[in-house]
Amino acid sequence: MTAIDMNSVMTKSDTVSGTNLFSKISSWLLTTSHHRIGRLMVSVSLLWTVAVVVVGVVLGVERISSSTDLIDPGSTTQLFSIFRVGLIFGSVAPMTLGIALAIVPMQIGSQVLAFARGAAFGAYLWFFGMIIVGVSYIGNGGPGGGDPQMVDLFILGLGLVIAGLLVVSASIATTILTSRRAGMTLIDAPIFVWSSLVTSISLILTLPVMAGALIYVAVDHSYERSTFGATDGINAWIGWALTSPQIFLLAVSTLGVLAQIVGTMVRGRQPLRGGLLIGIGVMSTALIGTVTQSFYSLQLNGNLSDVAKSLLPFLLFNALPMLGVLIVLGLCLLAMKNEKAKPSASFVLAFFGVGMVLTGMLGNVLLRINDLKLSNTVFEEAVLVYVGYGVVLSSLGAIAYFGPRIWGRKMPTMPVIGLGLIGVLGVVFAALPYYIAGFTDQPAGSISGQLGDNSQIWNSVATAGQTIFLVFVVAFVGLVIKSSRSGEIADEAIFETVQANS
Amino acid sequence: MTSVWIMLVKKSRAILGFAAISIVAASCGTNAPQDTWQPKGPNSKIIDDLQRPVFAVAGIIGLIVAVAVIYTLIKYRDRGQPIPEQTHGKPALEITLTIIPALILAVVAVFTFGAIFKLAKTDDTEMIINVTGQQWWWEYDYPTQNEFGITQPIISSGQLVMPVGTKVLLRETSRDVIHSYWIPALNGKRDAVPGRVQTLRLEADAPGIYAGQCTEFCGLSHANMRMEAVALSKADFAKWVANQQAAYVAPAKDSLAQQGEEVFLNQCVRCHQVNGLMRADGTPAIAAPDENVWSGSAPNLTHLMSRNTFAGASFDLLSKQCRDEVWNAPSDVVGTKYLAGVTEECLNQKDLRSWLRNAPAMLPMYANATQLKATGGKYRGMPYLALTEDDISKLVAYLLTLK
Amino acid sequence: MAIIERETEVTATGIDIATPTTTYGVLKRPVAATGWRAWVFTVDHKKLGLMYGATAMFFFIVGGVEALLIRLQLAAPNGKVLNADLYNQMFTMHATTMVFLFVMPMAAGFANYFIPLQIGARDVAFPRINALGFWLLLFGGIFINLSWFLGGAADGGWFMYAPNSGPVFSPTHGIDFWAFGLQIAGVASLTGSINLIVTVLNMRAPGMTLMKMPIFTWMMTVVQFLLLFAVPVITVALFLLSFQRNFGARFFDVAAGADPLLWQHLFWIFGHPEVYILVLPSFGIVSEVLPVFSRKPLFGYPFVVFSGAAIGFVGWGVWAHHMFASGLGPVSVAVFSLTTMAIAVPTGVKIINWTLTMWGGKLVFSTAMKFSIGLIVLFTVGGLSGVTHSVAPSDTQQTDTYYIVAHFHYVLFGGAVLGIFSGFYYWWPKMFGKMLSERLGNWNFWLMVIGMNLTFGPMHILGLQGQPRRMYQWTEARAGEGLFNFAFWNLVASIGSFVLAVGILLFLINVVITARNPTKSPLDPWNSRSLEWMTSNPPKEHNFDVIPTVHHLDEFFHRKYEEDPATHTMRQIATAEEVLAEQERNADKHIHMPSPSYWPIVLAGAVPIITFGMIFSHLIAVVGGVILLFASFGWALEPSTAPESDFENQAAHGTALDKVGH
Amino acid sequence: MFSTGFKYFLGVTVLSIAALIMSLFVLDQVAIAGVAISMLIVVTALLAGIAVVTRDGQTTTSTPDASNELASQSMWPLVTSIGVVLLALGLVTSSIVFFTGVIVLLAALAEWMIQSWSERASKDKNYNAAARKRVLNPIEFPVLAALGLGVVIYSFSRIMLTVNKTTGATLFIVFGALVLIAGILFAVKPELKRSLVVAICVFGAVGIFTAGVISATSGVREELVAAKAESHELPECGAERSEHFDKEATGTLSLRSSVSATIELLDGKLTAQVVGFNKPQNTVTVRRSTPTSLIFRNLDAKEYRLVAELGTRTLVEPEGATEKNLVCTQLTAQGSEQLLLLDIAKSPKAGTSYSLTVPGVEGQSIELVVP
Repeated sequence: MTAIDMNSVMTKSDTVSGTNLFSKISSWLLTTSHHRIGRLMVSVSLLWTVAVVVVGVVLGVERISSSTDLIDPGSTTQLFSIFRVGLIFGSVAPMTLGIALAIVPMQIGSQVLAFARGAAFGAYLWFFGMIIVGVSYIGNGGPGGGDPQMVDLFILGLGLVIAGLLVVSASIATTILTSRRAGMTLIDAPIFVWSSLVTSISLILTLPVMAGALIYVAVDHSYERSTFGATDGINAWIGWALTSPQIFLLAVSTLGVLAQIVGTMVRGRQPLRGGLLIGIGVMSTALIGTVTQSFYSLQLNGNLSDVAKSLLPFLLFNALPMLGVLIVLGLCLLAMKNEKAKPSASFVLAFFGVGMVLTGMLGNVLLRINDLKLSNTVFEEAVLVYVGYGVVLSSLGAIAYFGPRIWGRKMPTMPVIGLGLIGVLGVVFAALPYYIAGFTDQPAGSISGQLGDNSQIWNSVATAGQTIFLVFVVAFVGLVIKSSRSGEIADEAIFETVQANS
Repeated sequence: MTSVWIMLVKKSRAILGFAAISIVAASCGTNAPQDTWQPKGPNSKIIDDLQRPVFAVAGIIGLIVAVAVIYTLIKYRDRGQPIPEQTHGKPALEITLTIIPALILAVVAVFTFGAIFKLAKTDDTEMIINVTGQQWWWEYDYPTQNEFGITQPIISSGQLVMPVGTKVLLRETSRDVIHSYWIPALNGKRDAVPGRVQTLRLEADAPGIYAGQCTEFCGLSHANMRMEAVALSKADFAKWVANQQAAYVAPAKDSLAQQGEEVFLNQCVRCHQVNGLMRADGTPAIAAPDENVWSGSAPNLTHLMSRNTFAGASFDLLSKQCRDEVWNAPSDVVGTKYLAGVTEECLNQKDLRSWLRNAPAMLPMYANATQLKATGGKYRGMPYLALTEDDISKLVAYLLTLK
Repeated sequence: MAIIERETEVTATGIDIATPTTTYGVLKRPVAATGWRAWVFTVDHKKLGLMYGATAMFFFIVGGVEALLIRLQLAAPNGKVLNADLYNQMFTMHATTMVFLFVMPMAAGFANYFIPLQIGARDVAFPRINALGFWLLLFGGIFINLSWFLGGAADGGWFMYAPNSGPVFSPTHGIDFWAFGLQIAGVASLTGSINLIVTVLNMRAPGMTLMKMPIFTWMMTVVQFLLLFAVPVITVALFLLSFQRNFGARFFDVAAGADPLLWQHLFWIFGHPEVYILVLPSFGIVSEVLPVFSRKPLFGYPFVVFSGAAIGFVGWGVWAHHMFASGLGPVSVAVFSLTTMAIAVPTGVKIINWTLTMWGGKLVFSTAMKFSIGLIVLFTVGGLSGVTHSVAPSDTQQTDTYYIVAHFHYVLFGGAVLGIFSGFYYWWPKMFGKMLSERLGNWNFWLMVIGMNLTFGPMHILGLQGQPRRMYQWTEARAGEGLFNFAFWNLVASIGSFVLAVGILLFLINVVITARNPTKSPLDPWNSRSLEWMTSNPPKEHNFDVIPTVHHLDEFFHRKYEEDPATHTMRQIATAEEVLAEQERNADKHIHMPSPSYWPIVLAGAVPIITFGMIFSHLIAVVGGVILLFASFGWALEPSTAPESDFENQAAHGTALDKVGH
Repeated sequence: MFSTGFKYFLGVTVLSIAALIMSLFVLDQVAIAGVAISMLIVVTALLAGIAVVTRDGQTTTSTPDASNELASQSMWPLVTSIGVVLLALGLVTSSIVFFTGVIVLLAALAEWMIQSWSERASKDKNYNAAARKRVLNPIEFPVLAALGLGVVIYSFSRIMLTVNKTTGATLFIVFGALVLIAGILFAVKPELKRSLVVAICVFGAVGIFTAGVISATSGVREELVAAKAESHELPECGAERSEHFDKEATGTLSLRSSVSATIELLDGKLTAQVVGFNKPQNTVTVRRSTPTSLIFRNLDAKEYRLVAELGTRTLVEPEGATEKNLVCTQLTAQGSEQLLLLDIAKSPKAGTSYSLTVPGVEGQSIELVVP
């Protein structure tokens, strides 16, 4: 199949843009072009990524010594919350959806999105929602916040974010389901399209649950009933959406990216395509089920039936997603054995991204073993960092891979690979120490008090990792901007590679 | 120029007779009481001297136009002549013909200006009378003016009484709508506008009764809102003033009139004031606006019988015969006749009684009693009082004592 | 396309363009060419002009009956025909009807019909607004007269002086109906004036400079400008009055510190220009008729034009001469006295020019000509009595007497009405293709002239003898002595009024007889001079087959005649038929005429519902408001020219084009 | 036969059923999980059904129309989202913001709907644009014009309320002159570039708006603040003074023309100039039940007020008590004038009289005669 219709690269609405600044800006703000909306989302989510990593750096610095006092101790909870919410809803989710918006229609040969304006609307809702969320944090309104108005604002803002992401998801899913070019069956659709479909449908299925929880909390907070724990209950009720395994859902698309890149690299029909699909499907199916998670964990001590009873959900929520990832990863590696395969720069990012996600998932396996007593330690945070940063890595890989098709210029190979490796290093440094620290019982969400053995070392390394990742993200963004302006003109060959998928 | 004007004034009668047959015909209907061409005082004379030549000039111009048109019609009627040259005009001729009327009007304007300012003068006033219009009667009050023997304010209605040869200034205003005061024989009109005080000069050359009529449309009974100006010689006027200032004379004990006074105190005094009238408890009876009447005042009935009319000047208080006697009296005796007032024999019993019986039936005062929502149910003018015939007789007897 | 409202251009920018088949959001356009629909939904200026005329004529009869009742009441002392209340309503409504519902609409009718024809246009600038204006006027007129049946008509006089017009002094709804009705009619005047101004300024035939424009169009243009500035003033006044009466405002309440003279100033600032609004159209008609029947151009055309314009200007500076007795103070009185004299000059110029137009001509005494001559003489009488009013001291004697009544009836009847009748006889063949009977016309003329002189002549005398106006009765006590007293003259006037009525009845009979008479009129019965005669009788829907190019004032005449250089007399070079045939040969191929529309009448119909609701129940006003909104949007959504698909059959649509093809 | 989408959803459904069964066995808190998974089963089963019926929305013969329709640029998604955000903010902050949000949201949705509708009206773009205009312009223009005018007027009013009176007048003249100049410029130079005209208008509007915002934030001028604070009822005829009692007759032409008498205070002497009288009077006739205006003109150096003493009136409480019936003007500075509107219903009782006096000036009074 030919995945990318060249004519759709520049849609008509783009060409309308005039020459002066005002009309340029307005043509972006009022756009209904899918890749512009996608690029807007991706760009803003990159900003959020930077912000979130900065928060991560700050938190890391705070943790190095229990006496360092960069921030007001009262706002620690909120800072941790910002890190989580920002990473999931400010960075990871919109980045994957944004890339899907930009790429999916091109891949299925549609010139436009279904509900193109809806998608724009969703993007703006998310954009404003995140701003409100940010403002409410500043005003002491996050989870556990003290300013009732700001708490309301936080809940509403998060509601807007969810609504926005839902609308965008709906647009992507509908596009995939209805606007494929003639003759392209769903089974023929490129693997990235598939992963996007699964991600978006998964979000459509799970986000409303979070929205419902938010409504409960909001009503509860407004009428001061405390049934749901008022402001402190926010974390309890919506927190599941910000922790593993729910966050693995956002990693589904990373598998698509990887498979897509691998497919290109091997320049031929991807082997075992059905296997890929099964892998993605298994992973997502299990993850959709996580909306039902109450507290589950593996209990090893006790009688057999109790162990068995806890083993089932443990396996369902951990083993199945991991199985899916492993299938995809394994098949991709298998494909690499093809002698025609030629590793590309973006592969590095995507591959390590998936690897990081997998590491996170592994961590989650451990986390959920009761006897290890890892919950409520920094181990939990490390899982989030692994998955979240992994998705970011992978998404950047996707940008490196698809980007040239949008702006027509190549990304330089070596810098991408180099940066990618730095990024991987950053993620590992940022997360791995906490895996270790988790075993030393360093408590999660805390910057003072008893931080556990050698906490200074681990925290220092983690901080360094965060910093490296920050540098990586900023540098990568810079690289993208630079190469999109002055990079080597992409030749047709780039686009031919896409053929490999069919 | 002025001499030409004066000549025109002097010969105006003759010119008019020649110029406007209709106006000659107008003078055939003689002695219309409100004739605007029969000035009886210096102010109306100013107007008359101005308007006669103007009318004459207008008539002459009218005639010229008519003759010119008729001459043209006869001379240039279609007798089969060819279609004439398509001339588009002669500017010089047109300019001339434009300037000529402009010049005529300029002359008229000069004299008009003079008259306007003469008639607006107030600095030569000798006597002041306040005039207040109300639907549908006029109230006259005389501020204290010692030189005329008016040592306390006099209040009256129906007839304006004034001394001859005296420059009287009316200070007009109104209590409700706009009225207009007009005694054609003495001066032109001046509107009585509520909220404003406007002045009008009046001066009569000879004693007599001069008729007038409200000329600003003022509602239902506008046609019945008449006025009469009674010019008395200075001596007669002094007598009139003395009578008006005379103290209230209570009716004799146990007379019909005294019963009438009781009826008056029960009913009439709510609106009508009789200066000096005391209630049974010894307090003065002071009229105040009644809850049933929209407009704030009713005629003051002190010395009612010194007037020849009632209900403003809508009806005669004198019987027709007695009235004619006063009106037709030569100017040297008219004062005496007038000062005689209304005696029992001369009283127009019929009208007065039917007025007391049911005033709204005699004078249209409100169109439809059901539509008084706007006034909060209050009506204008004298209401139907449901007096018995007995009460009416008593009241008439009482009113006759108000000399 | 001869109109400014253009349909949206739908241009093809690519292949495979779908053509829309429905009109958005509205019903199908009414496109009937015959039957009542053709009239009710029309936007054709000629049909609207005729409907204006018919409406005005109807109200002329209504106002005439009111006048006859007034004269019956006053024929003898202590008249008992009407009571005071009815009498007050009668004279109020007589004036209102004659001014607002007869003369103004009649002038609007003539203007609508003949301005586009005289300037060689196919329609007015805003055809639907034109229709709206007519329906507003009709509904406004009906609305005012509805008050007769709903508790009594307005009874404050047409001048409606405050505070007598307040709810306290006139508790019935008559004045509410009056004020709202006149506001409705005012909207009609305003839209009409804007429409005609735009038409005249923008849509003249090529070559027709302003100074080659027919004099009727000129005078009507001046009138439209007067309307444009005068109507808002009265609207403001009426608005204040409505608020005072219906919403408890206190604009004229003296107890609240208001000055009742405010109303008088507002009213007369409108009211005096209104006088010129009433007579200038007739001046225009006369200035058309006299040259035609004198076979000579209008003498001093620029003078007549500029004097008309001058009247238009100076007319604004004389309003207070209606208020000389109000107590303005001597300086104001003197100034307004002077300006009033000044306005007599341009008016006099017109009389002089008309007379000189006839001078040296070849006079044909048709009925139209007779009426015009009658106007010259009788208007002069009114004009001269007007000059006597400018002498302020004299005016304080005569104002509000019958002398004034006589004066303005000579101006308005001798001026406006005679001019209008002149127009009837002159343009009847143009409008209906048939000629009114000249024999009956002769009788009509003489009866009207004699009747009017009998009616209004004696009023001069009555006024000078001191009979005030607006009195429901007069008494013998003030009548004077001798034969020629009030009683005599009142009786003469009353008899005269019936003579006048018979004269007008003769006109109506003439109309009926003419309508039944199958004889068609010749193409150019009067040997006319201006463009409206350069098309068929009655004109085609699109007026002209080809828009003529104008070279002369009196273009049509110059196409028929040329000057013999030797004798300077004119000789015929073409007949009217030949001129028309020439036109038809060169007919334009594509003519777009504006399409009929439902919305003007619906929109106009909503307005009286709203005002009715203002008086009785605000709920009704809401209903009216909804209809108004609905109609506004219907209007806005409707293209001014209907798409092809809206036409029921192609034949109906084809009429205009088919005719051109002949 | 079975489409991919169907298989996917079917798989999800089956797995969900498995999950449900498992949760029944495994989990302690069955209730919520059970309900949630049941819902998931229902939803995925439904989706599977839809997928099989629509064959995954498969179009085998041609590319679906929807994939070729280029939605044009539109501001309504942005505006709608702003509306939603305002609405949400309004829930937290104030109802004004909330209702603004509701209005913006509704308006934007309406516009959005009409725009979407019009773009599907036909395949002809220009025609669609025209259709949209026909439907919306009649609503948009009036609303936008009203809004625009409202903003300009409101801003201007803020400016006028902020600057002092003299500056206000100057500003008014300047604004008027600018508008006039701009108007003349546009009129005599019709060939002027459109963008220039727009720029001038926008500049003007933005300027006024900005100035308005600045003025609104800096508050109204002091006198108005003071004026707002004080009572505008006719004050008791005591010693207090109202700074901003805006009833000076000095500039009121119509009142001056309808005045009945002018009461003048000069060198401690009170005299009345009565219309019609040539000499100063010491009595003024006020006719019963007739609104009568008097002007008080103070020519003395101190501030005085004119008081009309109109007998006594009975008080409701305490019953039977009376007090002086007074009507008065404001304190009047030297050289200025004030109006007194009297409407007296009743003549004074015999032996008493009504009078005009000036507190602080002894022995001077003018009798009010009410005949």
